Amino acid sequence: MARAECVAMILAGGQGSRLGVLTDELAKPAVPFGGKYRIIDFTLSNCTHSGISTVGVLTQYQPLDLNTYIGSGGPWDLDRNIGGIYVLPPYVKMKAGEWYKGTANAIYQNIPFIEKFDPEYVLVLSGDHIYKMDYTKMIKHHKKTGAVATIAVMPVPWEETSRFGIMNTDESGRVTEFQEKPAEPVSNQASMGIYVFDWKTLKEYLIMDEKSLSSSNDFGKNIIPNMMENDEGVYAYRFQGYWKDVGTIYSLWEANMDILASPPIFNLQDKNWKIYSRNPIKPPHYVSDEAEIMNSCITEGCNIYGFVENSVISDGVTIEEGAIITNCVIFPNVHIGKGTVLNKTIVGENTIIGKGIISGMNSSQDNPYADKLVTNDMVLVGGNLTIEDKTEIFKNSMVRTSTTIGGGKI
Amino acid sequence: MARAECVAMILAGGQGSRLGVLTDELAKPAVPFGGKYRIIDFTLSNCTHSGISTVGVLTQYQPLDLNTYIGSGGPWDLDRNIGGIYVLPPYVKMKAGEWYKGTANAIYQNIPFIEKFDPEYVLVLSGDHIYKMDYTKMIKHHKKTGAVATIAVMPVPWEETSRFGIMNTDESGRVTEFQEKPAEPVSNQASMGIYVFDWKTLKEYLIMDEKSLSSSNDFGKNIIPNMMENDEGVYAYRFQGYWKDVGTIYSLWEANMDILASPPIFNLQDKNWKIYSRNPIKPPHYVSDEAEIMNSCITEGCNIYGFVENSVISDGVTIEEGAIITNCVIFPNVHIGKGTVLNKTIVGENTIIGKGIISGMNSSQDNPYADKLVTNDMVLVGGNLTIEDKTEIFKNSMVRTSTTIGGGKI
Amino acid sequence: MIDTMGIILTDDIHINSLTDKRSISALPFAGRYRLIDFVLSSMVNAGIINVGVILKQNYSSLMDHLGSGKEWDLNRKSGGLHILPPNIARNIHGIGEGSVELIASARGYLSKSKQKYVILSKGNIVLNIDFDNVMEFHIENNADITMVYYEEDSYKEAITNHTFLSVNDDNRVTDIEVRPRRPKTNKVFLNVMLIDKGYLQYLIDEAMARGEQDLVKDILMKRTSRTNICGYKFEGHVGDIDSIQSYYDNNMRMLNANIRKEIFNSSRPIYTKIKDQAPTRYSSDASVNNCLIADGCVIEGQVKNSIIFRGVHIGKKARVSNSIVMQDSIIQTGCELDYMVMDKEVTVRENGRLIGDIRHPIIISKGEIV
Amino acid sequence: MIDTMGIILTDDIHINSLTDKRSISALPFAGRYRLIDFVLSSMVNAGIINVGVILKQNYSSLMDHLGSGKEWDLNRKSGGLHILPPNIARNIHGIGEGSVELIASARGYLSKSKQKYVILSKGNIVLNIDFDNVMEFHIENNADITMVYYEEDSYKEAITNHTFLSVNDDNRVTDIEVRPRRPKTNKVFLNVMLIDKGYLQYLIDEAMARGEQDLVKDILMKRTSRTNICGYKFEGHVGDIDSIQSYYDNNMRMLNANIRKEIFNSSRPIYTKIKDQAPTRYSSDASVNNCLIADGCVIEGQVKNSIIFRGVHIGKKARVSNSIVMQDSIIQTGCELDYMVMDKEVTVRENGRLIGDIRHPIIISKGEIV
Repeated sequence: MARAECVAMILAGGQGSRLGVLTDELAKPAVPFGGKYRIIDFTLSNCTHSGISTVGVLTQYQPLDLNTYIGSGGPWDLDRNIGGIYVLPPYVKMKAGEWYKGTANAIYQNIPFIEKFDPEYVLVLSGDHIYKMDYTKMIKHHKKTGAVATIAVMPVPWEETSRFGIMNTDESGRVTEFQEKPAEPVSNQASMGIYVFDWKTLKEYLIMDEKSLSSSNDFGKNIIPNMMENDEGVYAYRFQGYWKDVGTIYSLWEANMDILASPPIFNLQDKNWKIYSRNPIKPPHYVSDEAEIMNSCITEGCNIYGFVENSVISDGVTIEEGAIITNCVIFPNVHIGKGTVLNKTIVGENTIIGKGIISGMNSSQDNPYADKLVTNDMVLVGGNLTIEDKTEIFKNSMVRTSTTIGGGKI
Repeated sequence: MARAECVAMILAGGQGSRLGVLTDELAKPAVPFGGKYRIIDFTLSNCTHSGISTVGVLTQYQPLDLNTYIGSGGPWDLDRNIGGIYVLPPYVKMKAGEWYKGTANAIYQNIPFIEKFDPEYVLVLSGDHIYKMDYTKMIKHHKKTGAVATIAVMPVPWEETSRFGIMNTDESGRVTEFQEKPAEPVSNQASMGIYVFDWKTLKEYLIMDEKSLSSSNDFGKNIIPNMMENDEGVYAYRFQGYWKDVGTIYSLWEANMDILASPPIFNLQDKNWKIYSRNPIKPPHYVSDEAEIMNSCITEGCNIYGFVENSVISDGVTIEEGAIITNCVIFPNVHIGKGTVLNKTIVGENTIIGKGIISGMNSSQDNPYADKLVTNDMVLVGGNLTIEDKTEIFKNSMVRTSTTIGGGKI
Repeated sequence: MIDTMGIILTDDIHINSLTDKRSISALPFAGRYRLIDFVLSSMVNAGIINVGVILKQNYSSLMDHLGSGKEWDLNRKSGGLHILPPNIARNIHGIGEGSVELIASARGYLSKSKQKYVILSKGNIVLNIDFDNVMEFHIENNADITMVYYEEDSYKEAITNHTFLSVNDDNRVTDIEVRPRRPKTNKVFLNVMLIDKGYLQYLIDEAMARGEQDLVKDILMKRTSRTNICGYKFEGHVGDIDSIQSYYDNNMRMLNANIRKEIFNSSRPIYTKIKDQAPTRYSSDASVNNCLIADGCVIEGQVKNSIIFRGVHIGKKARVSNSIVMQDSIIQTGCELDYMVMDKEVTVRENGRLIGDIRHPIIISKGEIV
Repeated sequence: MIDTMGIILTDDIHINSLTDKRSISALPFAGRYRLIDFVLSSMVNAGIINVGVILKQNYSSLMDHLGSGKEWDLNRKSGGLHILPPNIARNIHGIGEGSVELIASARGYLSKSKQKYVILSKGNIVLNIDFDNVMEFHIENNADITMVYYEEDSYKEAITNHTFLSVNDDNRVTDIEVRPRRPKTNKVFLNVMLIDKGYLQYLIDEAMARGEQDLVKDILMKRTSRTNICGYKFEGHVGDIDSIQSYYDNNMRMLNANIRKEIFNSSRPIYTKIKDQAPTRYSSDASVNNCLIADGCVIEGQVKNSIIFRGVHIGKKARVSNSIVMQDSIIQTGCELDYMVMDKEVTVRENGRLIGDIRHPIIISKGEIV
């Protein structure tokens, strides 16, 4: 096996339980995004554009769809003879198997994989961020500073600092202080969960960390603080541009809306940084005589007969006559019946929405489908459901099961 | 995802502990065979030649090498847009993960994978058999008899029947009796561990079996007997040709020797049924002026300066002047020093054998490396070891660690 | 149909500047396809894994489109997609004239292939045919050759370029007329046929030895009595493209939901080269009616009854109607297009106005800046 | 070197029947390679992911060999391997004569490519060069063009086809001689050069405008004083193949362990098309000395000082010495070969005897049955 200067390890194992019904049977990185993508496409495309062709995807939660989606890696140019993409599940060693305990443990368990490629650097990435980033620049920065670990950071609003790992740096960019989700932040430079490590040193720390029984085997909580304690060179790399952790239903919706702004806050049509994906095999979309589409994204295989505004419509969606879709994110192969009105609603894959349904328009005190994961007056309808004609779905609902009796309210 | 008429599921999960040091860090299907193959190449090539292009490989023990070996499936023409090859580890569902408990449970856990392709038939295969078989003929037979399950069988010597699942059939080929490893066999028709099932029916039995707490979730012990009990159509398909379960060190050696016989008992050079593998990127082998090679197989990247008889030499092996290699199986990238004599010895990958070593020539009552897994006067030397000059290795040894002091005996 | 191979003969029909630098089989169609995609996908969907494309001139756009065959799942170790480079240089139309020489030039490939049957087709027909049915018909009728035809009454009126079959009640082809003034039947040969490979090789060798040129006229026509040539009636949609008018009309037919549903049948998808375009963006000012729109476009103006290919930009206040706009063309602010065919990478500058006629759509050549 | 693209010009040198149906770059070499593999692998090993191969005649064997570029890991979404079909039909030698027109025919490809530098090379040199070193040299010397050369004293004696460079202490090329009677130096141009892409495009456009033909004579020679052309000395093994004798000798050189070790350097492997051959079988009667033997052979006779390609069968009591036997040839029982070059798929029937001379190895053409 030939050498790779840098191996990328993508942490794609998390369940992403804050995405509710969307991740019941799906790993978070495989959740659809932006009309024809899955969340992991962004990280994979970044790897492709950065010339990183040896990629491990660490996964243990419902990897089936992710596994078949990634396949041989062809869509991302990662079906390589040397290197390429590998889905890395936990496995059984001599006698026993163990599941990944934390982010650091997941890498620890795959030391033999990384060693096969004998890399200088290891790039640790997350499979659930939406951004475009040239990792070569970050690696160059890592080399220049002579760092042992480099952490990508970006400024976040001060009021959100408590959700992030916050860093203070000296003039040279060296990290002098690292606070995990601080109550009293020293800066607003937040870690993006993107790390470059010298592989040799990281390996030592991983082995050390594994021996500590009290460790939660996490990069942010254990590995980085340990490195800081030992005075290793930990540097920050300032990233400029769009970056979003789509960990909640609202942030997933927000990120989708960001591609619609004019000019887009996040531009998918950049020809120099295409986002690769497994393209659906479908004809161009059809827009009928009666249709009206404004400020929206539509893709292949759609048939639009209704009114669409400010929405992201994925492949294979049909929107019947008289339907009014506003501020929505519709996942692939959804069918929306005549006269149905959806607002601020995310609809999961393959769901059939009947006629005359109203969703996300009205509130109710007495909403049995209210769910604390769904905020900001949104509605989330799961995948593979059938919603009967004339149902009303109130704001802040999560619909997990089909409604089979027409005219009901949920 | 498009439909596949037949999905093949290859059971590659077993540790193969009877192969000793060869499988300490390697899944059995990834063990080298026949000079430039891995054991799983035979099953995969059978799939390719049978036009089966949707293949799941069920694995949980040390899958890393197997995973990187299979890669995108290109060498076996299995890097397909529709279908293709997937390595399927156990995974975490809603909250908990569980390891594969038995062969049937491994398929049970992957019901969602199989359902994606909506197949008529499922072909259950084993990843550790050496044979060439056209599965289309077996599937045709399955259709013709209208069977629910078809089991490939072949006659074995009566004295070996107790190692196999033995079947009695009526005139139509329907299985009337099934004995798992019987003391008093009713026939010598043994199951080869190759099954064709109607997917719908198999799914029902898998779900049923999973509910039974006493079941060991095994095809031979549970699923087939349950089907027989319910009077489902279970038929035998008689296979003619070479087939070998390389489960022990001696049978692995025997199977290697079978390709050397003249004419070969098992022919690798059949142009109509090529065995595909991930080819090493190495130049042709070089045979020096002093070399002598008789009745052996040599492949790319070898440099032969010594005497080789009746042996299978894998890629990248160097055999120095004056070395005498007889009846051996040498795995890739082994270096054998001057004047070394090896007989009936299997040498694992990357091992460096020094000068003047004698192996497999003499017996000793007092052999500290004697191992009950190594029989028939053989020797097994593990991979990645260094054997010091002038060591003597007695018959029936398994060498698991490097010898660092010269002249010792093991 | 692992036992069947495909051979696609790329035609030499010339349609204005559209085929100046590409074979007609490489003509862009329906927003994201090339004409060859239809018959090639039909072959692949029938399980054929060995297809030879015999090229003549202008092959580089077709080579670029087909690449390694990956998109059609034809990047195979054995079989797969074979691009057979040109050996001869005369004009060849359909699978008739000159086809003998063309097929003969692929003799080596034919004999190396292991399949028993050959489906021979031209590359410029829009259809989605289930070749399994053709094979079943072929075997049931114990045919030596099966010629696929469709019924089309309107051709009777016009002078046509087509070949017509007379087929009796036993499905037997009793007569073949090539470009008749007044065809006896309404059965138009699709230029698709199924034949035993060995028999095809024999017929081609015989014809070459006698200096015969035309598969249909010189070989089939003479053999209708001696040989069991059967006619298989294809009932699906057929778009036979051999003129600017048929190119335009057939594109526009794709606006019909029923035809689209049949051609883009999801159980037998039409594959094409992947371009990794983002979804199309509609601005707040967009107004689109009765259009087929591919990915990667930005629509800021008004578009009506049109086919818009990948990566097209329609500027603000532009009005595009009854037009075909190919890949990466830019229609700037305030332009007006009606009954136009814009080839790839055309730019129409601000307030440009180009109007064709329904009976005479106007073509703007690739890369032009208007 | 993701910023560098490769262009390989396939030569037109004619070596007897060996190049009747293949470009010299497609000549089988060292048991399992084609000549183009060496420079192509060197490019790939330096991290170049965009290579254009400019073909002329006889391109089908090269197209077949290169396929989609998969074996060289060049089946890429952007970049990858580009086979540029022939546009002109004159004889072109090295990267000299006619090369301007040849490169100009790839103008579109050049300008579409995003790389900053171009490595231009011919396809018929056996070597394993680390292009990273050439790039480092190019940048250190602030060169406009870097020409790669090797030193070879024996050429001084013979009349040669080569181009010689005079290089001063600052690595600057001060003079270029094309096919001199008596070369001033022992520095032979390898027909490999590194140049800024934009500058190459400029030079080619200029030369085309003036009707100049030859990259070396018309462009470089005239510019040695004005332009910073540097010479990079390559110290590794070079096998420059332009005659039957150099073809034979260079094959035989591969029997030398040191040369093999350098050329088949495991950290910069030479890739080639995979054939999935089984290991070679030696029977009990085999006797092999000082040979390079590829996979898939069956050796039952005696073989000495020879290069045996994939899938060759050497029958019982056959004696093969000092010969090159290409893929799938069959040397039957009792044959004797000495100083022979057997092209692919040759059969020598029982007890056949073919003897060439060390100064004149005899070629048997592809597919012949002797």
